[in-house]
Amino acid sequence: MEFKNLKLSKKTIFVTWVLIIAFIIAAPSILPVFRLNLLGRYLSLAIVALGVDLIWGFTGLLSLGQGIFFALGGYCAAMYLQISSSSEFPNNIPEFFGLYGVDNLPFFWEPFRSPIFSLFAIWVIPALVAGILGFLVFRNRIKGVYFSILTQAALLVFFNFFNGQQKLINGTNGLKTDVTQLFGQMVGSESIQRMFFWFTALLVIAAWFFSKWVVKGRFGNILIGIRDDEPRVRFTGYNPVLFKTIIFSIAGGLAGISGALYTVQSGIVSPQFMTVPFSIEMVIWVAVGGRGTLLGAILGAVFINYAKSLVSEALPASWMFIQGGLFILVVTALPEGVLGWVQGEGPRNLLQRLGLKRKIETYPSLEIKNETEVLKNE
Amino acid sequence: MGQLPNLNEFMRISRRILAGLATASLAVTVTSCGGGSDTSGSFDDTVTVGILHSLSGTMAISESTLVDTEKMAIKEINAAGGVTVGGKSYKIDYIVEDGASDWPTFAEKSKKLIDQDGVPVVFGGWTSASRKAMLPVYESKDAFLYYPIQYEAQECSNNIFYTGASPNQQSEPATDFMYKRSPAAGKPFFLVGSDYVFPRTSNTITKEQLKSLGGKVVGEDYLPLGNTEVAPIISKIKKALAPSGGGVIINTLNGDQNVAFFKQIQDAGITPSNGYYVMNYSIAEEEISTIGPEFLEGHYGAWNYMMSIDTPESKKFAADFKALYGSDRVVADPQESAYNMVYLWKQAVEDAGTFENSAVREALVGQTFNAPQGPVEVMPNHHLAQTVRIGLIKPEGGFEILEETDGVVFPQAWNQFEPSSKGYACDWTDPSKGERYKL
Amino acid sequence: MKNLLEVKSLNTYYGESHILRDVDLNLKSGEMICLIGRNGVGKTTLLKSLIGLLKAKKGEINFIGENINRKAPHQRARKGMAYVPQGREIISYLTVEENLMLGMESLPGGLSKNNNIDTSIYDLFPILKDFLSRKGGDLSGGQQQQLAIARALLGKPKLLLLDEPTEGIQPNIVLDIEKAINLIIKETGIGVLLVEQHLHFVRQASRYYAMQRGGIVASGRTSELSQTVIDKFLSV
Amino acid sequence: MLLDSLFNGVAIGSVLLVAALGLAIVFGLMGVINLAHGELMMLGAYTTYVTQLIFKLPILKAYYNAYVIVSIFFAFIVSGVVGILLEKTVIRKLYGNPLETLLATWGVSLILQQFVRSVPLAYGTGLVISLIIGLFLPTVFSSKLKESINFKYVKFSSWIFAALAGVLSGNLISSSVSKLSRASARNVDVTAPAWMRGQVEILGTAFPKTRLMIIIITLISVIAITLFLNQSAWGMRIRAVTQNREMSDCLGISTEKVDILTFGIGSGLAGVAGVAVSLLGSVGPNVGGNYIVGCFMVVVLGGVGNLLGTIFASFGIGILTDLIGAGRLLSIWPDMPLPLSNTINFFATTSMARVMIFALIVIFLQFKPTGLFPQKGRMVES
Repeated sequence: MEFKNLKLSKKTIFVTWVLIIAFIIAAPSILPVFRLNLLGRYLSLAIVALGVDLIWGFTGLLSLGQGIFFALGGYCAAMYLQISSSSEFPNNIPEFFGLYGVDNLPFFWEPFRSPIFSLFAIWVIPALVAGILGFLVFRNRIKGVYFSILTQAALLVFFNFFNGQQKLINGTNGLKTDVTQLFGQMVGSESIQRMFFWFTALLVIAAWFFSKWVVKGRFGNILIGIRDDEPRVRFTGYNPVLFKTIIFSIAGGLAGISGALYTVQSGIVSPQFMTVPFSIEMVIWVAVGGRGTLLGAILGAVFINYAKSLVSEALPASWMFIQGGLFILVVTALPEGVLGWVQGEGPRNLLQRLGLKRKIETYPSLEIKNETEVLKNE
Repeated sequence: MGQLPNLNEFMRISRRILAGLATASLAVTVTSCGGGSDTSGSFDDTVTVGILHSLSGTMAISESTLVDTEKMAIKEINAAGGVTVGGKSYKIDYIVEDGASDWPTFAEKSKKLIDQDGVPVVFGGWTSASRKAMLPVYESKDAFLYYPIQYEAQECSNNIFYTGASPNQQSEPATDFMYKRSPAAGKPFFLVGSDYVFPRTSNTITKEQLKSLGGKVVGEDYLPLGNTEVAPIISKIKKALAPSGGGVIINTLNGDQNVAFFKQIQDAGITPSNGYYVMNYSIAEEEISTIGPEFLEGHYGAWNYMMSIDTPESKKFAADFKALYGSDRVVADPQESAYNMVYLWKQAVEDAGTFENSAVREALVGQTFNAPQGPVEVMPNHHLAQTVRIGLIKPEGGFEILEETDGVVFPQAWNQFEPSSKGYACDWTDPSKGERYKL
Repeated sequence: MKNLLEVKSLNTYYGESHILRDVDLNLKSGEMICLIGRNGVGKTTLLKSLIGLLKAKKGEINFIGENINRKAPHQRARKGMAYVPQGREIISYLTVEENLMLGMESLPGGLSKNNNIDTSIYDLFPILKDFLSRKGGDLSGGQQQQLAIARALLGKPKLLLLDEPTEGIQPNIVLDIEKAINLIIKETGIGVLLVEQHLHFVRQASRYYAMQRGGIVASGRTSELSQTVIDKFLSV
Repeated sequence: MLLDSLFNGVAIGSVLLVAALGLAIVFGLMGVINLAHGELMMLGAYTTYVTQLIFKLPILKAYYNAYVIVSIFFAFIVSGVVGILLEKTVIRKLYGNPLETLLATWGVSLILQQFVRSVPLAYGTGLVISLIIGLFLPTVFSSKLKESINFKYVKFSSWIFAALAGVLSGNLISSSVSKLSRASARNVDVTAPAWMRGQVEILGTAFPKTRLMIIIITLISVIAITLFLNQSAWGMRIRAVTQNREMSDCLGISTEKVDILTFGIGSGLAGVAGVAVSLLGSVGPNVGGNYIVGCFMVVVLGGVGNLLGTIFASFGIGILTDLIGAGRLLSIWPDMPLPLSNTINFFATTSMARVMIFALIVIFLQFKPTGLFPQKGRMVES
């Protein structure tokens, strides 16, 4: 399904892969530490973007609350690191608990002493939360903007909760990972960070193949069916609620993994991950890259974030203008996103009607009477 | 006027500071002679420092004034010949980064300033959350952050230099004043704050302190950052304090939430004339003029610096700032701290004779500066010894200084009321003591 | 006499599919013409193109001597074209009275200057008077059809486009409607373009156009309507 | 006590209501979720601030006490005009695509926020003035002129005139009110005139006057909007277009004008909400963001297309906020069993009250997924 119009030969694809892998392996020695770290983080954001593409691009569910699952994954990872590195602190619990007079690890953090559990928790917990939330919403056939607004409200609620619970999760401060230990080394150290970079790159590729596998075949067709005409899917005997819940849960799991990787590379997870703008940005990465293309989600996440850090370094005040303009531009002029445009009719159309203004239909689509169909059949 | 009661615990070091000052001012004179009177003049080299505050988002409102003040200090230093290190004069240049009111961004931008721009020092931060996010970065890279805001302490990093007040330099004397000598003396307390770490920790300390004083806390509530619906809090305050005919409200709300709070408590009759007195830890001259003195009149504030301090340094500081940024601008405690830290860094670098971190760190402790608030000195715990003032907000704006400590108060990185940190202190000059040692 | 409506080689697309092909048609004031053809040949599309709901890709639509190709439906309505679509399209949550008032929006000055319903409309459709305060959606199909025609007439149109006004309506109301339309043409001299399947009604028109696959394939006076044409183009 | 609680709930609810009203109208009638609604409120709040400063000028000083009333009209116009501009440039292209509208309006909200930070308010005012003139001047010309081919030149020259007027008024304001002549990211503050401060006693309980004022503003807005929609010619057009867009068009209703008007009114109401909000707290670039999610909750709970739903939802949420957030349940029922009272205490802060209310809304939606008063029209399906 990728590269519909750009037919690539096997050789080109092979060479591209070799180049990508070579770059990933070599990146730590080419890039300065700071840039490498940034690249690693942007790559981890590509994973959450893949999830957004699955639910929005393929299934038509615009979630403005992916930050919830992203942050949950981050919290799981950070808490494991904090607990496992807390032997030198009083009561053998992470230092921040002491600030609030907590002497015992709250019961729900106990399992996070186990690395295996934590490794699963990173994606299972966000997936579960997404599944439950999704089920409650989807079973009532809440969809469209209603769904978007509800996810945004949910995001705010989680933000409030995490922000307000100092004693359980250190409130606004969030959890830090840079000075914790992993394999006997400091997480913030260069060698561990380099490892995380490679690991992230590997996971992005894995997540990409996984997402391609998900949208391939019947499951993917049903998702697209739900996006384009949900009642029809229902009439053909499939239960859209189930499929929507599953895909939302998958996206939640991907967000969790992404959040965990992002956290260990940026050194902190905090309720700021659950602010409204961040979650909407995730959507715009996908929109700019090209929804429904998967690869577009990855490229969008990496390039927009890269542009953001460049622009905000140079002209801090202008980033809001640029970002705002980008939203409007993509939605009104480039609804397929960059990759969708390149793969679709975009370039041909551009050449065809060079200089011609596109007329936009202002009326909602007219109902198609049986007339037209008969006509085509005749 | 009044003398703070627990002052006996604080050492008086004014004499030492005076001595230090003499040397410092001598040094400044020498430098300015060496640099020549031509201020626009020639420098041998440039040193680039980092400035990291929020220029966008909720905190931009407060933090942008710090950027202004830091730029002003740098400008002044450059005009006076820059920094002289190893016989070479350096012009100070700066890179301003936007923390965007987002704590992880603060960490990211710190990494950028340190790794990519290679700055020897970063001046930055406002919220405790942003500092907590940056701390591991500076510690893991052994870089240096100068942090200018009064904060909750319970922290003492070898890589951070704190020029704002610790609780015993602001909230403790203030609580003591409110409980013992304010018009609401002996009345119950209600604690109000924004929902983040500074108000929460500060209020924990206040509660412990009141316990030991024999006072009563009848309620506390926190408003989520960004939320301005204060009606439920106001009904709680009324319910809790009305039976005793008023009382003390300790307020640690964040910038714009204060506006909502004060507008509405006045409407609800929670005013000094009805026996309710608010002691504020985050309201300085800037905020008084934004909120409007008519809402704040008769309430209190506690700071190290207040614009109404009647000394030549204070007046010059305010006048210079106005000259640079407009006559309607005001200066306040956070700006003064920001101003001081730039000068203290300059002095430390010159004393160390290098920009290298560990040497500067060593040279920093013991530095004195004749700040707008009066003399200050860097203590071994990387905090400043400074003077504490209690002010009454005047109808025309600004503070009337009611009390002033007789000399500077020593900073405590580890609070002595809070049980978990009681009996601990911090000293980075002694390798056997370090971040947290038992007194 | 000049043509009220003149359509020259009109081509309309529906998305990608080419529906109307080179349609030519004309109509004079005081004349009723009828469009016949089986389901799906493009009759409704033609009416929608005339009122402007669909944009013509090629060709010309001239109304009262002016090209109206680029005008929006409401502009055409204000010029004197009234449309009674298939399915009536009554605004169901508005009352009958409000629906009638909306008909006057196409008069000069619109709703704001015209808010008295011309009572002569109740002479044509007495039933409406009893239901004035009911919601439009609560009426029966036949009543809705009467309402839709009444609504169209209140705008004092010069051309009335009627899309299958008798479809699914009980026979006695069909007769009422026929009578009303004939009366209107006689009294006001407007033109009527009718899409119809009922032979009886078709015969009331002066001329017919027969459509097939989006094009006009036959036309002539209804009095000359032969049985072969009827068998070929009318589904009844 | 009970009265006090009820009043508090109604007070909180009326802020929500006035803020959500415009959003609900635009969503209910046009199917557009406007994420920039909060920023339109912000513009209303800034308008209040600018009006206040202008009324402090010597020539207007005598009327200072009336400035809040005047600013309600100004705010309605300013936000309305910006809304109209938004409709003409962005929203119009996206009808029928609610999700895309959501994203585009978010972009608009970012731009508006940065705009008030980086453009001096005096020039911002000038820009708005030129927008008002540019958009409205052509509409007052005779219809004959509008029909003529040269009308585009007339339109163009009226825009030039508008631009000139904008620059001039911007300069004038900038030179006479120094506070407006510099761009600033700082929050500003609106002070209610003396007669609106303090409290009044009703039935032995003291009520803050500003809150009463907001309740009155809300009441007037709701009544005015109901009357407008149900009694006026334009109201009928709007209702007709909402229910059947194509047919309304065929009947001669200019759907374009109806869209502009509907969106303009919804945006204007956001401006009015901005005035209300400015009386309660400070005015800053983020002021809208503080309220927008509350508005969404109201819309979700109330269902679309029915003002009654919006009203009930607002007051419902307001009263719940007060009951939960101020911990009133405990004082109503003091000897509650321990685990329950602990739970209630846990939620008895403003932040946790929000969490609780959201949970309640989600539970509520399990029983009534389309909100309190669902609309049965075609909008629901799209």
